[in-house]
Amino acid sequence: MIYSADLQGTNHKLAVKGTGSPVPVEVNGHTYEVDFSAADGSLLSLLVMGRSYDADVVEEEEGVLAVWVEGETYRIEYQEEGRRPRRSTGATGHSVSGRQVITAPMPGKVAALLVSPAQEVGAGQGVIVIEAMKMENELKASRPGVIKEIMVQEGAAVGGGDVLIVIE
Amino acid sequence: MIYSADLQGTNHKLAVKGTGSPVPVEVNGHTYEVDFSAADGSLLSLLVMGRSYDADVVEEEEGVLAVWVEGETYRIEYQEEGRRPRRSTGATGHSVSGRQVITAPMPGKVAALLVSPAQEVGAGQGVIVIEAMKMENELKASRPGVIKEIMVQEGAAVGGGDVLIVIE
Amino acid sequence: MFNKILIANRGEIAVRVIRACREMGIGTVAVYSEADRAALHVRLADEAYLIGPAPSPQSYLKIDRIIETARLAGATAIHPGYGFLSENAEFAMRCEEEGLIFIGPSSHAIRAVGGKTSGRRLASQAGVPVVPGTTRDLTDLEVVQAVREIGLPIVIKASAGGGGKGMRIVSTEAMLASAIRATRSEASAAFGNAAIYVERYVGAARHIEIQVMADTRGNVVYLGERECSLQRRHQKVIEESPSPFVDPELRRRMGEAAVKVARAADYTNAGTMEFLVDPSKNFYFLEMNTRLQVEHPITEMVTGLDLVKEQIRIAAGEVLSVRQDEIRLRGHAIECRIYAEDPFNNFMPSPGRIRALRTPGGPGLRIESAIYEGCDVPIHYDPLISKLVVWGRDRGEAIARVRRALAEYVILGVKTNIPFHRKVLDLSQFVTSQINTEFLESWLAKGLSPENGAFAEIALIAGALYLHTRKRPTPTPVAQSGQVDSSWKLAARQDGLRRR
Amino acid sequence: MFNKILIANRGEIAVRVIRACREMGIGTVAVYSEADRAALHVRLADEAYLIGPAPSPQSYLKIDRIIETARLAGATAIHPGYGFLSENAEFAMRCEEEGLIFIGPSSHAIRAVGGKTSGRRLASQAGVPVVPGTTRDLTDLEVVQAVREIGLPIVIKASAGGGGKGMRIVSTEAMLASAIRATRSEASAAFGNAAIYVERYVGAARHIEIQVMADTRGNVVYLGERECSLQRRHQKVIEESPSPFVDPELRRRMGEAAVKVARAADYTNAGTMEFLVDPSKNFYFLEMNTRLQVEHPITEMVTGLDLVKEQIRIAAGEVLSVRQDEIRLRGHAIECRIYAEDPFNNFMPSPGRIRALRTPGGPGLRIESAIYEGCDVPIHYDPLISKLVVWGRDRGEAIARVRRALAEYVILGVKTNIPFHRKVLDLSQFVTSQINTEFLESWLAKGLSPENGAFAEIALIAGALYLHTRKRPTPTPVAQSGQVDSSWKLAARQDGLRRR
Repeated sequence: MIYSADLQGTNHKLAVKGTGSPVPVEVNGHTYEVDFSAADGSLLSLLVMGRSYDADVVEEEEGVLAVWVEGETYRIEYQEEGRRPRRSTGATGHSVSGRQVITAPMPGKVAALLVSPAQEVGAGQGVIVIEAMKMENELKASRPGVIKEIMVQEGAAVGGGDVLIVIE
Repeated sequence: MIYSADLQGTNHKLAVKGTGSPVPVEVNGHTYEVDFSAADGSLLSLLVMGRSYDADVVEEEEGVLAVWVEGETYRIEYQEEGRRPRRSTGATGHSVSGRQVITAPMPGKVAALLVSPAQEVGAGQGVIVIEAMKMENELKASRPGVIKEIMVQEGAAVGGGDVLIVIE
Repeated sequence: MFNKILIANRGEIAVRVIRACREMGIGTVAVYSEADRAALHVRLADEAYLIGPAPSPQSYLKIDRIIETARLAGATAIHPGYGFLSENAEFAMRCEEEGLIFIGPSSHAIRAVGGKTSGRRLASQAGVPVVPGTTRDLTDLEVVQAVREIGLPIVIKASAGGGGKGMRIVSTEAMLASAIRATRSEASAAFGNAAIYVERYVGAARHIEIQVMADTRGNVVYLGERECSLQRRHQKVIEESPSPFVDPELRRRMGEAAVKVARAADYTNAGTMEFLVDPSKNFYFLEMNTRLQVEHPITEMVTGLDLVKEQIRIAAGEVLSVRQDEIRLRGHAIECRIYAEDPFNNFMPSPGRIRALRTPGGPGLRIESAIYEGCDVPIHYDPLISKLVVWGRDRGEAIARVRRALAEYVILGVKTNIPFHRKVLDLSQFVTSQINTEFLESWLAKGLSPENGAFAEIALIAGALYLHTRKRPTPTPVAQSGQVDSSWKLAARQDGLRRR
Repeated sequence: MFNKILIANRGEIAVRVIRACREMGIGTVAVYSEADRAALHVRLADEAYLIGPAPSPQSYLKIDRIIETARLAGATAIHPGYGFLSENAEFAMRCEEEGLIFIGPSSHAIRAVGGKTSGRRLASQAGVPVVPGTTRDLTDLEVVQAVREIGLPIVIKASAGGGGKGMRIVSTEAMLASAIRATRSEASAAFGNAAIYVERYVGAARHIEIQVMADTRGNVVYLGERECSLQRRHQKVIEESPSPFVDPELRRRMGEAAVKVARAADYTNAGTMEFLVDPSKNFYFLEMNTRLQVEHPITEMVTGLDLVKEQIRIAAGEVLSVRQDEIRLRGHAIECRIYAEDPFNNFMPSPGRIRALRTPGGPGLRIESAIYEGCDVPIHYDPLISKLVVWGRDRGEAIARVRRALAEYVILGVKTNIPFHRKVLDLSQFVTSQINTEFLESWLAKGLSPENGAFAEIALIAGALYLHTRKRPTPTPVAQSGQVDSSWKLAARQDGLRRR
């Protein structure tokens, strides 16, 4: 089975060459012999060249895994060879074009709008403040652009993933 | 849904009268209004007349549940109305007849045979010793009878559930 | 002693109180909002009653509903935990009127010392140094005057403030007018009260607090200090006891000052005096928290006392179980507050369902948590989901231990600040305790990047194998039934494990 | 200090040692049998190597294989844990020859004091009272003679015995001959060695042991005692420290006796002297265990020391980190050994898969365990799956706490002796500590019946709802997304939770 994996913006090619354990796994052209054991649920134990790695994996959304290894958690988006790509995730999602879509990272309430339509914004500039769990959280533009659309008003309740602002 | 439940040899009739929560549940003719919440997996929380009960349930074999409630664990065999009964469980299983079938409660090794064919045995008399997890464990006849068959020899390895001795 | 206590709270502190009651043989009554039907405090309590919708003003802050529930359930005392109604004088008074025991100070004491300005007044009257500034609400003109007297930089604070909200640091005359306007408007919006006062801004200071405990017979003790300088947005992140900065002499002086303030307020039950301590070990009373603190476990671990049980005994009229001269601090304790938030995305809250949970084990650990695998972290409440508290023979062991424990702690489904804690614990400034209340913010200003990827390649492999084995039968080793050791007895001899 | 240690063990003790190494910054090498590929000690170690099939004689007892693995992995020291090779003088010697550090006493010391008869000899030479009896192996005739001298009742013990095997109590002349035969045959079968010796049978005595720790510079300390009288089949079930029976004077006398024996044997590292103590507080040396005990955590909790770290430092040539006069006992600790066995079916072992696991939390708990949800408890090894250890300010709090914790502990999939512990902890004889080594057996003789059914009806309902909801969508509360509190700010003020 061949996978394409996206980790923090970098793409990696993986190939699991067989079934059972140990199994050869190719990562970016380098092949490891991986002795692994999977318990019920999310637990994995990996032995690679004598080194032992404790891992825990949950699927946060289809194809997107949270992988805990030895105290560090990685969020990785996997695609099986020959499947069509899924939209990427994160607080501020962007499509391939210059368009930026600011979505609510969690359910909450619009505490403040920091921009107005047609306003120019710079990279890292705060555009909206969402309040949730007793904290105010500023969402920022990831790169320069112009405010195209503002879909919410101050005080409005928003659900996780709701589109808040569109920048072009 | 109506259930017949066997707990420590006593049979109980249960009826869950509806879906969702709270739901009326009838136990041996007495109906309770049960407010319950089931998390993923085995966890249950029950509120009955203001009392809160923390419960954890796993199915050990089909229809046989281990139910943990507030520190106590119960093993209960359930049958849905109109299903044919299952064989009961436990270290020494008996069929409805006077026949007793002594089975190995766990994988191990026959440390000692305490009886010989045609020998009379009394209730509670030890008939065979199984060794597992560094301990010797004596299996007893649950009621008087005569040794009909001995299917194993001393020193033999046995699997969980293997028939060891038949008493009539 | 009470035979039934209602816990007017949720989350880890409600669970903490329930456990103390269980160990004392006292019945427990939980209250819960619609968002908390499956919460751990509901599961663990003997009784549980719904008191309203998720928003706390309609549930956990509903005084009438809670008192009515106590009546209904036959509880004779109420433990407020922290937050919610714990410092609410009206709630304490209502309990007093209704003949219910409020497990905490009297409503009178809360009013006398709980308010920011009233506390400052009381402290300075008791001869305890306070941060230079005003001890009552001011008009805009009075603010300007006060600033002239105190000198810049100053902080304008909302009298009703809290949670790090409603404060503005002013370093130049020019900023003053707008800062006053801004603070007032924020204060009235946030706390429905535009009253403000002024304090000198003490910059490079430490935030160190003293735990006091007072019974109804006039006995008051202090239980050492807690170092709470590591804060983000004025919110504590990591606390430790004792403070590496405090020597026995300073501890005694601060402790005695705290006791003075408590006596001046006729204070009873558990309380905490917050102080600012400057580099030359001058300390200034900041405010008193008239209830149990989130970080109380570190004091329990070094003193060996159970503060919640002590609170309950005091409320039942018993005498303090220790005298000042019997209190010994042993070893060192550290608490990491674990929040459901994303440290790599501006600490964005991360509510949701706990999908995988593995808690660390072994020596010197204490976990105060209300989450379990499959539970939900609701959006409506504080994102504190667990407190990892460790004890070590000395500070070095405690630090090594908390690092070890954090590396074992698995929480998946929501994002947590565990990686943030791990980074902070590795900072030389933490290890040498060269810190003050501004340290964390200034360090964070440099920005925080995700795991550098020591295990990135392994994570990629693990994820692939996870997907891979979902489709195929997984090799899960099982105890080989039947295949039995042919030399049990030999092993039995060499193991003989049970004979120890 | 070592940079890599191999742990020649499995289960909770291997995990315990790995955690200590992690806190000391020492690399860890696990070894495992085919039955343990997914075991926790393999997961937690930095490296792990397969050393053979499930049966311990072919894996955890394979000296050559383990030493070869240490070489291969570049480990310079080996921690044997308890059981398996921990008291094997040959293994210690092999390590010495191969230039590996055996974390424990020298092979010489093991030989000098580890054997049952040699230990008795050494103790009496050192002037420490031993149970009257012989100090060497006997012929049948010598046994008869010895019995005449000592007087009945006596115990015939296998010199190589252990694990409660190979001993017979003889109360009448008539029983003697057959008892000798029986013990010899059982001994040769179980231990490949028919040698026996004789001790007077001390009936209503307590089993109390002293922890000693000795460095390589001639410093030896004792760390208080452990009360281990609660035994089943001569196997400890519940231990506590301090012993309610031991006063400071007796503690000092036993402690000094233990130190004497240790010095006489040139003993180094951790060791335990087992004593029988009769009702009039006379104590008799029984044997010395030349390694870490299963129940070492209770000593750690009352002394504040980490015995495993101390062992490692001593093995690295460091000086003991405490002097005798610095050792203070604080509070009270109790350990419950949790076994995978069925207390209601003659304590039948119960191997299998852990299907559900919820460990208790809160103050004063320590859980030493190697199980996790989904893991297997193999048939090949000791059924100890967890140690629940609690600390309390006094014995009363410790008892209340361990009861509370046992009521929270959920282990499903295998049967455990948790219900047994709960019954024992409720016995008045335990609460008042009116116990001896025979108490548990005699109490058990009355028979043990399952839960009386305080919650039977609830269990029936819970089970039915479990089956019921498997077929239908279950009402699982979720944080109401979107529906957001209209008065956040008010709540924010009254909560202000993070400001603590």
